[in-house]
Amino acid sequence: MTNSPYLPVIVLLLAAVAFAVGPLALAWVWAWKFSPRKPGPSKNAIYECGLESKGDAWVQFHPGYYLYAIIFLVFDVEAVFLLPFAVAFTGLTLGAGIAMLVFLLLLVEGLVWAWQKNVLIWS
Amino acid sequence: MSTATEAIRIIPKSPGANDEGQWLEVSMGPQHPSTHGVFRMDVVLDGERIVKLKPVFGYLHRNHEKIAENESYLGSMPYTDRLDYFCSLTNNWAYALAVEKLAGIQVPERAEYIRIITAELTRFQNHACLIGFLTQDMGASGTPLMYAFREREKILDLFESLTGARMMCNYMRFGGCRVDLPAGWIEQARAAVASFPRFLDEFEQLLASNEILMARTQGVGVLSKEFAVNAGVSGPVLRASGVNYDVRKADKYGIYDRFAFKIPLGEHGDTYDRYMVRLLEMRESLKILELALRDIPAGPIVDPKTKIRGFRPKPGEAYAHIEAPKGDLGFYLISDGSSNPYRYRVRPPSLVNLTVLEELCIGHNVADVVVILGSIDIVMGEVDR
Amino acid sequence: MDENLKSELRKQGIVATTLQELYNWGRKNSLWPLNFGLACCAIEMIAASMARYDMARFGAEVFRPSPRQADLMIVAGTVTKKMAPQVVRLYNQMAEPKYVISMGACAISGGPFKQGYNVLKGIDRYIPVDVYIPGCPPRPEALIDALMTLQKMIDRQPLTGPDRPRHLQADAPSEFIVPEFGAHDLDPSQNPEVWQAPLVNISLAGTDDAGND
Amino acid sequence: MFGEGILKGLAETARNFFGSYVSKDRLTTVQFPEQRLPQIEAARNFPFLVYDGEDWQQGMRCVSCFICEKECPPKCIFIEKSTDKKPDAVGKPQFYPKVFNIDVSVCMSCQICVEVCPFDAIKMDVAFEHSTNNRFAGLLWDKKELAKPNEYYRQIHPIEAAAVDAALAEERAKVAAKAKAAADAKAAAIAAAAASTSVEVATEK
Amino acid sequence: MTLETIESEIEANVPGCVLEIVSNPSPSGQHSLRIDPAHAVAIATFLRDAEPLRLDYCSNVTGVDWPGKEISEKVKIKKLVDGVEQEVEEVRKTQTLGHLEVVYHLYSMEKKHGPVILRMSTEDRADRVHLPSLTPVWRSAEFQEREIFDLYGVIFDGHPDLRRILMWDGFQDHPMRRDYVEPDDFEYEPTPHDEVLERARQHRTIMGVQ
Repeated sequence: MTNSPYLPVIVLLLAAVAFAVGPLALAWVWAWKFSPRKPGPSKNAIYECGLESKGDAWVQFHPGYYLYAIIFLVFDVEAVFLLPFAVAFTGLTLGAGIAMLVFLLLLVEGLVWAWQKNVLIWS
Repeated sequence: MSTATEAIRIIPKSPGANDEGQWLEVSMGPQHPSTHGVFRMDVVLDGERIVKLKPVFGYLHRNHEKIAENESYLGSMPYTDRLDYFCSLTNNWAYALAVEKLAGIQVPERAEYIRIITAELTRFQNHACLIGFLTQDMGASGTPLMYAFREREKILDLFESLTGARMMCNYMRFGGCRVDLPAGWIEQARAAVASFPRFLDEFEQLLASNEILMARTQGVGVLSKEFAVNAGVSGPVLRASGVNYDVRKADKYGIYDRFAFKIPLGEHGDTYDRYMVRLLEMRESLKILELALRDIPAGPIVDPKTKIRGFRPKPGEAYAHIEAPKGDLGFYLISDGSSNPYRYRVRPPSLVNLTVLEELCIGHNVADVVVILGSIDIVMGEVDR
Repeated sequence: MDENLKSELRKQGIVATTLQELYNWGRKNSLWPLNFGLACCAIEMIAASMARYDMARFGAEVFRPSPRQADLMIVAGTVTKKMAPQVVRLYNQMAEPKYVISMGACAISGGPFKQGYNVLKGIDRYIPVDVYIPGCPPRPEALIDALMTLQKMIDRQPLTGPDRPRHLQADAPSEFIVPEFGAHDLDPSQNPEVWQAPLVNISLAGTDDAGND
Repeated sequence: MFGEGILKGLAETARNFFGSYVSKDRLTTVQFPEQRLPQIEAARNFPFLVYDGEDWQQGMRCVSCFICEKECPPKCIFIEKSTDKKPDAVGKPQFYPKVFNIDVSVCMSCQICVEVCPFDAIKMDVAFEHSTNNRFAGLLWDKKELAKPNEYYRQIHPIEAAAVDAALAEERAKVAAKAKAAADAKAAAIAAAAASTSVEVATEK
Repeated sequence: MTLETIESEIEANVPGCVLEIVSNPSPSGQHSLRIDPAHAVAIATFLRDAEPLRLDYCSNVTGVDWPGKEISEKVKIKKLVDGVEQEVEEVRKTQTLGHLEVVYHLYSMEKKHGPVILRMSTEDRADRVHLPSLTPVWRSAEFQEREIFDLYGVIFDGHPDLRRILMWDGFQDHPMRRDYVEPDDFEYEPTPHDEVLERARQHRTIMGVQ
């Protein structure tokens, strides 16, 4: 395994994963060794201000919420696309900038249309 | 099975009626950060909007009236502290007023002044705490409440040096007060009252013109004048709807007619008016306090004829009510000549004010219910008695 | 690892401690109370968390509304019979390790409202209580003093061995029966697992006050 | 401007934040265990029984008249009267309580027992650190735990204690005067009797 | 506005109502007006809307329990005592039929005048405990009437939502009545008094502890 260019990336990746998973594993080992699990019917019941919760929460919601979530999702994914662009921003030519601008404007135009259709405000 | 009220079950509406979703029934139950104690509301929600709201009480029903029937008249006085546990001195005063009306006891001049001073201090700290809790319900977690409790501690120090306890004063007796003002108390009280306007300005600058507060409270929970009067709402909630009724002016109990103070009235009757009326009432209380602290006379503080033990009023009944910080607090006593009252009834302003909660909340979002409930200012010790 | 060796090391800037001390030190300094006020004592609890008495100095000012994230239940106020099932259900729904402070006369024994028909005569009928604070209401400093007592108790809890705390013992129950609403009273009216009252109450047994029987 | 109200609020909190470094009254926290609030004269928490002199059994002022037990609203005082008598605070032989229990887990610290006690035998204490994990033994205080000396009472409620001591001293003086008057009367009677017997002796001789 | 003028005005406007002034011996001088349940709603709407009164604010609604009293009076009756007609004095105990009573305190927010007190009572305490509800007239009576139903057992006809308000729904008896017996959950009583002291002593003997 000569030092291929990706070696530092893999090492960093492993270190990051270890850094994240390590304490969790330690806590899990501790819980397994010292504090026993004691699940129970009342403990696992749904918490509703001290009462037993009646009925179920799987209820059909007003479609307004669904649209709200979709629009958020769109802009969330857009932010993910912006990330690599932002990192390599200095080395790019003007054309790349314009392409990204077109991408942004397309989405903003979508938002303006939705806003104008009053999707975000309901009675 | 401890089911909630069976009145409202999940009512699955036919989906597609007008593309509304199903209704969800949830209970903002006894243990809830925003219900100011153990108060429960069974709420039917259509998404975020309130469709139906049934309040459920009784989680703090401590049988105060049944216990009072087996206690002597004096024995019930410390229990009245625990009715509205923010304003123990106004509860004491209302109970003492009812017994004085029942037995026809006169109260000396100095005791009347002390009663007014303690009542207005109680009103001030109650309104300050309420505004703190109201803004906390709106999301300003802690800051205004810290300011309010800082001033409340000053007033509680005054109560502790006068009556011995911070919250449970047990201070009024039938015919006056239990113990005279200790040396230096009046100066301490004057210093505290002098520092309150600065606090009120700070409070107002912190909150009154805050856009978030205005957006969350203006036009929310509008209470019309006629409905307020018919539903027996009393106190700042009523005056925020524009009804000019304050028991201090209407009933002229105590010596309130000697002090010139105005009654703030609101026009729209929404949550912002209820908030502003309380701020203005605090300023009026300060005016009364300055006048009362300035010309309090010397003299006896209790009518010497009244006996503490073995107090047996003649058979008969009496009803007396005062302007407590939360509303029209009344005591109705029926005596049969023995040392225990035959019937001891407390008219709770918080319980009656809650009559309007459903009408105010329907159509609003869940977050507004929290703010409307906060602006009605209920305390569970008085609601459930 | 005796004391003076530890203090010597500490002077050099080295902290020598055992796993148990570290575990207890972490637990006791981050007791998150459940946002659960019943009556007048709740106002003194709020006053204790405000600027003047400041419970934040003991790590206990984060009042979690949901029992899932709380590990200390301060029962502050009168527990009525209508509220008792809710209190026990909330206690059951709290994650282990969970502690209970019974604040105020009403939570300990029904207090001044003991003669009421709807008042539970003390919450230790249904759930185990760690610290009792008498007073009606106890001063905010008394609540902070009780918090310090609880912290001292937590500090002494061993991790292994027979007298390790409830949450480390597999057989110790972490759930207790939730009373039902009966026709005249709660049934069962108390939980014998938790509530063992001394049948001979001391004042009737006629012991002379100097202690000799 | 839209955010103007919020900015004014932030300015207010900023003033309080920086002010707390400068002015004392903006820094209100009392570090409880180390720093304590000044003791307020009239503060009250739980009752205690006052005794004069050293021996708490003999010096106790309570004469077990049961008034406080009857008047206590939550009924948390339990007294059993003794059979023999002992001199009370003023010197008159009175009963004393064989058992005097206060169930502190019920007491609502309303000080009605202090108000109705005719012998100033029970007063309100200021100590509040009573948190315990044992409810039955820790919170039922018997006579021994309740008894506290008069010096302690004078230390926690100075003004009130001075008034009570003055009244008691005056009462003791009155009883002493009455006792002296009774003693003089008896002495006079004895002298008179002695004088009459000596007269007879004189007449017989 | 003395109670007599109010009574005469009501009699003038509400035909066929039976009114009676109940005097109040205490120095508070708050006499009350007993109205008959049949015309209660009519009287209430009149009091609320009549111009000089305008009692638009029903401040307080109270339930009171008057259990039946045992009246023993001496009665001279002729009885045959060993064959001879004699006048014998006999004490006869009659149990009067108790009743539940509801008291309304009315104020006027417009005219700002003091309490006008109405009283209504049921026939007896057992089954005929129906009274007309005044919630349609004054909405403030809604929760307070529900409380009287919960704690005293008076059934209000015409009440929009008559349920228990303070006790839990499955609770059977009405605890504020004078003859309510609490469930005997005797338990550890460190400072027992009078009847609790008796129960404590019984339990000590049962447990064989002395």
